[in-house]
Amino acid sequence: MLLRHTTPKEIDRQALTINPAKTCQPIGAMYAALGLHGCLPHSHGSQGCCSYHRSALTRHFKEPVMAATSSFSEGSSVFGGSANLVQAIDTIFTVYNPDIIAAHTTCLSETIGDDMTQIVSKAHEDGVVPEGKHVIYCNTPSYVGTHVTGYANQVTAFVKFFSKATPKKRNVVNLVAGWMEPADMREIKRMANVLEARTIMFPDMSDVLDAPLDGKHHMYPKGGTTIPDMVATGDSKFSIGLGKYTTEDACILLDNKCKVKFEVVDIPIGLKATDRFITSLSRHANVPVPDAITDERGRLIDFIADNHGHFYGKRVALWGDPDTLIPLCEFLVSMDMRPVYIVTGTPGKPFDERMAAILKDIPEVKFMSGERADMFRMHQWIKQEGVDLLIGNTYGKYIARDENTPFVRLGFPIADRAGHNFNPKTGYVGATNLAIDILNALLDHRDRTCAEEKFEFQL
Amino acid sequence: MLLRHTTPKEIDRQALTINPAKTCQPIGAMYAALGLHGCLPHSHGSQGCCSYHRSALTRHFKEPVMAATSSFSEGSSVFGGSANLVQAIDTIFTVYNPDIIAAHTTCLSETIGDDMTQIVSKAHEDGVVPEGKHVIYCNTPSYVGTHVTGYANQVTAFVKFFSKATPKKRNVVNLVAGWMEPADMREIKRMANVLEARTIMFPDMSDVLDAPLDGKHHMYPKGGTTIPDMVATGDSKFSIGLGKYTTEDACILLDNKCKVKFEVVDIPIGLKATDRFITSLSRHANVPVPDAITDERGRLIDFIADNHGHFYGKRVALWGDPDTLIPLCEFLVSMDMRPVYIVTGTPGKPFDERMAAILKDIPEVKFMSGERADMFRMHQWIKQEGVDLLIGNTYGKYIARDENTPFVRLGFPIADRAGHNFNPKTGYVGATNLAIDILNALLDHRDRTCAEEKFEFQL
Amino acid sequence: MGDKKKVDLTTFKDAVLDKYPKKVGKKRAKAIINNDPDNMPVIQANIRTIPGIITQRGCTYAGCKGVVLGPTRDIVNITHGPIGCGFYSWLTRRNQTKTESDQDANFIPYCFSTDMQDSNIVFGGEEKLKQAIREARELFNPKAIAIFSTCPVGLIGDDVHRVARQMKEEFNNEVNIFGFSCEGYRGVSQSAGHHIANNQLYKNLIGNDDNVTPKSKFRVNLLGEYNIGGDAFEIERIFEKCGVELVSTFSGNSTVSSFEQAHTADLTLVMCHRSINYVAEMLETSFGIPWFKVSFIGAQASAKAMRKVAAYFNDPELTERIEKVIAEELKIVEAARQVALPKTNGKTAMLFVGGSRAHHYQDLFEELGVTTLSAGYEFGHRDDYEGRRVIPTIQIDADSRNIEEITVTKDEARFKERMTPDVLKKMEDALGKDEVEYNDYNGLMAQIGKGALVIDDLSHYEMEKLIELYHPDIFCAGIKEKYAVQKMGIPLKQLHNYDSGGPYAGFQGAMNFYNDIAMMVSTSIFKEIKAPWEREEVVEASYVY
Amino acid sequence: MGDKKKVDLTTFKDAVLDKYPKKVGKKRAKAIINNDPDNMPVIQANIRTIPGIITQRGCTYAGCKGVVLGPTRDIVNITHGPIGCGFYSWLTRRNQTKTESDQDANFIPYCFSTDMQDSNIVFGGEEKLKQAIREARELFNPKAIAIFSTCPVGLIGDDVHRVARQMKEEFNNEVNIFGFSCEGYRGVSQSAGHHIANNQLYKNLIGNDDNVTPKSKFRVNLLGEYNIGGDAFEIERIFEKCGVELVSTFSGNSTVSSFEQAHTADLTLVMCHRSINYVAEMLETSFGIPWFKVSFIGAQASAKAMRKVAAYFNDPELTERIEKVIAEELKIVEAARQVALPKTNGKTAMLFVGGSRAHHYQDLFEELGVTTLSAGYEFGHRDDYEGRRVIPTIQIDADSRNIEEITVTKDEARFKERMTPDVLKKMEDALGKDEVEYNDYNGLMAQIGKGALVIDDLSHYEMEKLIELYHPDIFCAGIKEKYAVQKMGIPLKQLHNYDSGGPYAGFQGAMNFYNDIAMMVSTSIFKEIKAPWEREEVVEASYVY
Repeated sequence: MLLRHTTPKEIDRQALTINPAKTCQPIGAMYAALGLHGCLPHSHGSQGCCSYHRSALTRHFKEPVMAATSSFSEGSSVFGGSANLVQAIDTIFTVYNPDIIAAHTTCLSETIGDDMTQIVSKAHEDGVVPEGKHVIYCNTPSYVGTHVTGYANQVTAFVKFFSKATPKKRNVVNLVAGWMEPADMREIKRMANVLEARTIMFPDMSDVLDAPLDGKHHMYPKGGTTIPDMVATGDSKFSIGLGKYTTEDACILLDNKCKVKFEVVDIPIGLKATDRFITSLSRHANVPVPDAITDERGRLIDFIADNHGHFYGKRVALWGDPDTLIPLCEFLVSMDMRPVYIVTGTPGKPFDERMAAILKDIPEVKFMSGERADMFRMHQWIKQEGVDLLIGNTYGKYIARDENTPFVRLGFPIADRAGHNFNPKTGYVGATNLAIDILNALLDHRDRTCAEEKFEFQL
Repeated sequence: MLLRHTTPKEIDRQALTINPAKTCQPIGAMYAALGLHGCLPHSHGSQGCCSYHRSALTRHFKEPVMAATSSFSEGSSVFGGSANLVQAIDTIFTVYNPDIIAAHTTCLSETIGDDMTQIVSKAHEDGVVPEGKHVIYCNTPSYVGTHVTGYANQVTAFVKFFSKATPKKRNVVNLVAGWMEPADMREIKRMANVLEARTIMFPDMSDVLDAPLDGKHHMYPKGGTTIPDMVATGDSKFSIGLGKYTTEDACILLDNKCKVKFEVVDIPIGLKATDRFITSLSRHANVPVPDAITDERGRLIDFIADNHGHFYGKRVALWGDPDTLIPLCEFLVSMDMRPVYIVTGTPGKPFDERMAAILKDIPEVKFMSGERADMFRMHQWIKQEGVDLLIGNTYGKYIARDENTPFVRLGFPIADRAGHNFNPKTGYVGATNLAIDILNALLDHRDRTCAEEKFEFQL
Repeated sequence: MGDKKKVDLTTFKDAVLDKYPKKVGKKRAKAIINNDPDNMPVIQANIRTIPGIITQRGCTYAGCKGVVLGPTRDIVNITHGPIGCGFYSWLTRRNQTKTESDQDANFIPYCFSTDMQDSNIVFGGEEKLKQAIREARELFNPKAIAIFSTCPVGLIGDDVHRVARQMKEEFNNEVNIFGFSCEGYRGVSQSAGHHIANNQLYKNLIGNDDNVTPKSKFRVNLLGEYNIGGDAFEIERIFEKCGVELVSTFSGNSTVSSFEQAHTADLTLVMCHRSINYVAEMLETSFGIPWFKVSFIGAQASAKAMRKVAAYFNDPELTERIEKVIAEELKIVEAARQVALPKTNGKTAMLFVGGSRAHHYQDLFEELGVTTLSAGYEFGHRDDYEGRRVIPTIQIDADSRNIEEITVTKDEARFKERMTPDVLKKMEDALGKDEVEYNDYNGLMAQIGKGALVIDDLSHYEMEKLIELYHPDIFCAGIKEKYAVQKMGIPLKQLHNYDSGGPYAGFQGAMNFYNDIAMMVSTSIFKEIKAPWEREEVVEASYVY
Repeated sequence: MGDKKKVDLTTFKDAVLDKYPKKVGKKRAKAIINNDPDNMPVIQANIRTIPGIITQRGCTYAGCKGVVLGPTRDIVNITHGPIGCGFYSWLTRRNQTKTESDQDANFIPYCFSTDMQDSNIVFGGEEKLKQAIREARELFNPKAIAIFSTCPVGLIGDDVHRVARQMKEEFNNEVNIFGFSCEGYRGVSQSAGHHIANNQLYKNLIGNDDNVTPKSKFRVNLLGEYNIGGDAFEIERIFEKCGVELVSTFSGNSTVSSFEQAHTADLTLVMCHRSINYVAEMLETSFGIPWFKVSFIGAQASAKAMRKVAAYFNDPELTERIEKVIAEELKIVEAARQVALPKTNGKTAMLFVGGSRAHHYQDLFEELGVTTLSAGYEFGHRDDYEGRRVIPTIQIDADSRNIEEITVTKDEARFKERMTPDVLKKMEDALGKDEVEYNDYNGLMAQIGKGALVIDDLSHYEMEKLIELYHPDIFCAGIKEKYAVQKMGIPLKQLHNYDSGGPYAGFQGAMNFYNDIAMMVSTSIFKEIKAPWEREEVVEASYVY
């Protein structure tokens, strides 16, 4: 047993988190910042934060993740990090020449109380921000919320620093992308294209974190929302936020700042969430839904119907982020699977409420969010009564092997497989991909563990 | 052991085929016929043929496969099947109202010597072929060649019965599709679209054998090459045949009949075969290759480079059809894998020659084609020295379990998994899918079989 | 729930026949019957399928090699012909088998073929077949080798029986070798193949081994059970638990040796009447082993089958044990049934498959409160519909006449009268006269409700019409029908191969079936077929303009 | 092959420094050196990274918790802080470990954190930490619990050492509990964390257990080996084969108990000088255990390391056994080397990683005929470059001054003089004076060729320039650099975690490395970067117009 110390006996933990289903704010800010074209994320704190975030993102994407750090020393921690940040801005623009530096704070700079507005003003005063270049920033204290919060804060900063309302509204819908894979964003843009909807997506990590190998390292790959597009979001007719936890704040600010009305829907994972997204986009972009999309939907339904017997009633344990877990559980239910154990380290009521609604017909369900809603607890539940499938990030592989349970990797980080940034999990096509992955995991397990006389040519 | 009687000791077999890597002509004809819009395939033979082919195709695609049969009785076998076919044509047009009936022969009707031309003439004379409707046919004796041959013969029949040269050539390239999945055809059309090349694909099973579930059964799904398009192939400027075994005959006939010059390339599986296809299409459609395609190529290269250590040197055994195996082995070699054992039941020199060239740097390679180049033999080779990966149809699962060897399903039939008609294996995107599948198979195996202390978070 | 649909099925025939060419319609009219068990109509069955009609049926080879011989594990089954027939019958029928040890022969995962080429068609294939047999022996060293003829074999004059004899001789009779003239064009469906298979089983295997050590006083054969999805395993479990020895099963999970000893049993139970009744009759004629029709499909049917065994052997200890087993099993089964019932009760089904299953599964559906609106066989004969009493009235047409009939006589040395009037009387006393069905089978029509549609050799067109007009909650047929039906939003249960479910026989099997049907009729995804933008009542989303 | 590239590296410095802001350039100039082993230059090392420069470096916490304590399996390592630090150091370093039985403690797959929230920052986190320790004990019942401080801990004044003492008391000293002041902002890199870790190992674990039953006369400690990819397993294998007892490894595949007994060994071998030389020195000062720098990276280096052990113990039997093992192993290794050599010989490499690996791996590359063009450390000090002789001349700056220095004195009761002049003399006679390196380390610059570029704390910009100007055949660094380098078509071998390869230590490891480097420099896909339509020489396809 790899996790040999995990027993079914739960205790009433008050302080210790074990095997978290979350990480800290700054990495979310760093990831989101990569979705702006020409942007270099900057971690205002000690070197370790930046190194850890870059490493974690790199392991997941198997792509270069460029970011700089204020390299705090003990002195900066005592006297404040202003000098470090100003020098960093100077160095970065001189050496790496981004269009934007997107700085975020850390628990260190937050604890010592660095005032980002003031420091960035000073940088401007000191003349280290070249003409036409931008330094944006957001506060991402690691001890508040999680990586999801950091992502939301960064995306909100995009709006704060760039979105601008001119007198003329354009028939464009903003798509505010929650935390998903580049392939997911690409797929959502593809669907919007098929609908002939005019949209601006932000952030947009496609063509950034799934870049071709062409013999050069592009510090600023060709993807990412451009500054003009980001500015123009203020003139859009409507915003659709994809994922409440990650995009609602940005949508609200855009409404307050530029009077762009909005609707927040789930990340379009699975049949119904995609239905809602397409319906919303169709309505607000004022375009009909073409047959090509209806056909993709029909192919998803066909796939589920064809393989329904393999899905039905299977008990699933999941961990990850609320914006992913909510539509994902809904999707599993629509396939007649039974999500029974769900944890997310990210706190917040909407998760609990949505889960209660989606899983109302599964009386044995256990779900939990926030502090100590961790993978150790979920594993304890599994020890109490097993499941047929695990869905979550790579950390689940230890449970999968110990419990001999099929495992579909989804979420962040995935450090032991590749391809998750190629094949989308959003939209009808993505839902089909997901259903295929689930089916393969279940059937591979069946083929591996069944008695020889039960080994089958057709399944 | 499931295949407990298979030992490493080969004998010099002269007559017995064991666990074939092929099946018979008519099923290929039936499959190809489904790629014409509004076409009902018809099996001229005893009921069993039609039933077997429909079942095999259905298991693979998990889709309705409609086809009719001449339902030979002992009497027809003695007196000839003319009456049966004429009656069948009458019944089919009356009840099922296709635009085309595509009849193919069987070993039975071939052995008794039914003359298809004469019988179909008689049907016309008898007035059972309604105005504007078509009966086409091809000869597919089961004792000559294999399912691959039947496919080629059917596709050639399309040209024979429909293609027509008018005085005006159009700047269109015919894409003659070899035996591949609907998703593969869809992907090739998508690439052609991105290139802005004007093309006609035939046959085309996309939107036929991957149809949405929409509450109705469409006898004739919306996909398939239309009759006007098929007629227009005679006016195209050029034909690109995808797969020598399956499309060369059709290309030659189109050249002879309508003076459409051609080039036969491999089915675009893998990097280099796709390079050749794109180059050919770009040249003959007279369109430049856009960055979007170059980027897809670069993403494939990136994926292989990122995961190269997992691929390098891995020994692979493969079975299937020559048009698939040739580019597939080339692709594996380009990833530094080692295809060591390859069998195809389909006879023909081009396979042997291409394999010898592609695998020239793998001295331990064994490959064989034609009679008794079967899976039993390949398994005997594996018993002599094991492999790291199996690639082929579902029949390989017995070897995979016995030898505890990772297994990627590819080819026909796949009866125990679903999704192969969703995700393409052609083009750069398809090659990436294939590489992902291979990687997952290898890493799943590693994760499952390694010692606990070697179980890794990152791979 | 529980709201049994009232469906008027009487208009179907008119609605459907119009579409056919006149002559075709006239023929089909005889195969489409509104049932009346009290005044049983005649149905047309086991006649040629009209060319072009899109039938469910397969061929004689499929019935012989695929169905009957397929489930045997220690015979090397060589298909003599082009590669296709062997290929398509390779592992495609879910015949499970379990050897006693890893060392025992199991050839089921192998496909053997002579892979005939054009030269073999032109010059004859006998030499190739002989060589193939030699190679099979060298590589696999089997007890028995069977040869199956495909269409061209008969036409070109290859004599597989002669080859079998010659090769047996060449091997000094160390290997039992026999052939089947099961060319695909014979007969009108798989049914001919069953018959051909039965004859050769009788001629070449049954009775070969008298050297038997009984394990129980109560020794039975089970005929017409092919171990799809593990059915035979469950039935074996029940027999074992009841202390009854299963001498042979034809042919699920079977061996050469079990066939060879079948004649030493004291009772034959017949599951699939259509495919195997010939063997049951021959066993009685030759050896005096009486046979009863039974079914292990359905918990009550299983109980009934075991009670028949008890009544026949008429041994108080056995009877007590069987009753105890039944009570024990039914208790668990009933609990499972109650779980499924709320989902299934009041639903409707249609069953079109095989030669017996379309009948047997009505029992299971009844246990679930599901009404069978319509049913029919793919390759049944009139007796399977109307009962064996009509056999004398069945006209033998040209297609059937070509199927070998063998003459069986009493085996004077080994014949033993078992079904004395006394035995029969006691059985009738115990079970009621109607239930005994000694040497009899009452057929599908006796069970299916009045007014239900009975259709033989259903065509694709008729199937679509049935669904369109009556939209049953579940449709049962085979793989060829499955996805067309499901495209219409109706779940289809394969009753040839159970999709990948099963076993469905016996008590455990009944529970599996309850679960699976409850699952199928409550499939959520079929409720989502229409996209929001295709529905009339699109619910307005609330958003902040 | 074999065509060694001639590369002129002298222009690099000028090419690269221009780009920086003037002050930055001036600083970097001191860290970029054209090596001259004969006239060794001074390199700037272990000083603050310039903000904004994109460094490879991490933080003190990473060095302490991640590197040194991470590989220990039976200590519950609790990160006191917000969740991130614990999360990122969870299973990310490929520290393999193998317990003797399934019942033994192994906490490596677990991540423990106090998961500090804003209220803990405002009101202090000590109580939460205490409760977390209680919960850890209840759930895991470990022998030892370690507490690691993250950035805010020091700032808000949580005293992890006091908490450790209090909790130890609360548990009646049944659990060994100790803390580390390894806040991320301390020092200039991971290096500070190693030092902090070393001090606490010494204070809290080393010397705790005198109750030892020796398994061999020859008892050694191995320091600075972290069992990445199983390196320690291979070294353990070699020691075992040679009959030498490995008392402790710091800290690959280690246990609390092995740390506690380290002081009973007679010899300390130091692999990673940078991360652990403090412990080696303390062991000598307190207990009289001499230490030598060794390396098990490279077959020859491994042989040399074992010969050092032989020379030190000076036992003829041991020496003979070690020589036999070396001969045996080298024979196999040489065969593997000859397989790889045709692919690798004449290639060039660059190594930028860690505090020792960028040096050690030059040996392996030499064995492959690969020239190291440029190398440097991520967190080395001047002594790692120039040799320990420069230690007295290193200026202690403010960043280093803040790292705890502990004073170690002779343990009068347990000190035992081992390195007598006689022992040293015999070693020098056996090995040659230069090879002994007693209490010494000659550093990277002594080995890397004349003119090679030595760069400390390489920046991303410098890395790209290096590749652009000199396109090495292989680049060695870490995960953050890997994919940027590979986008440029140059394979990158991670020397922190070996990608997913390894072990690379010892003899087996050398063979693994040969294979992997041969593989990487012959990666076919890098030859396909340009699409046909992007190449100048597009070969015309022949087709039939």
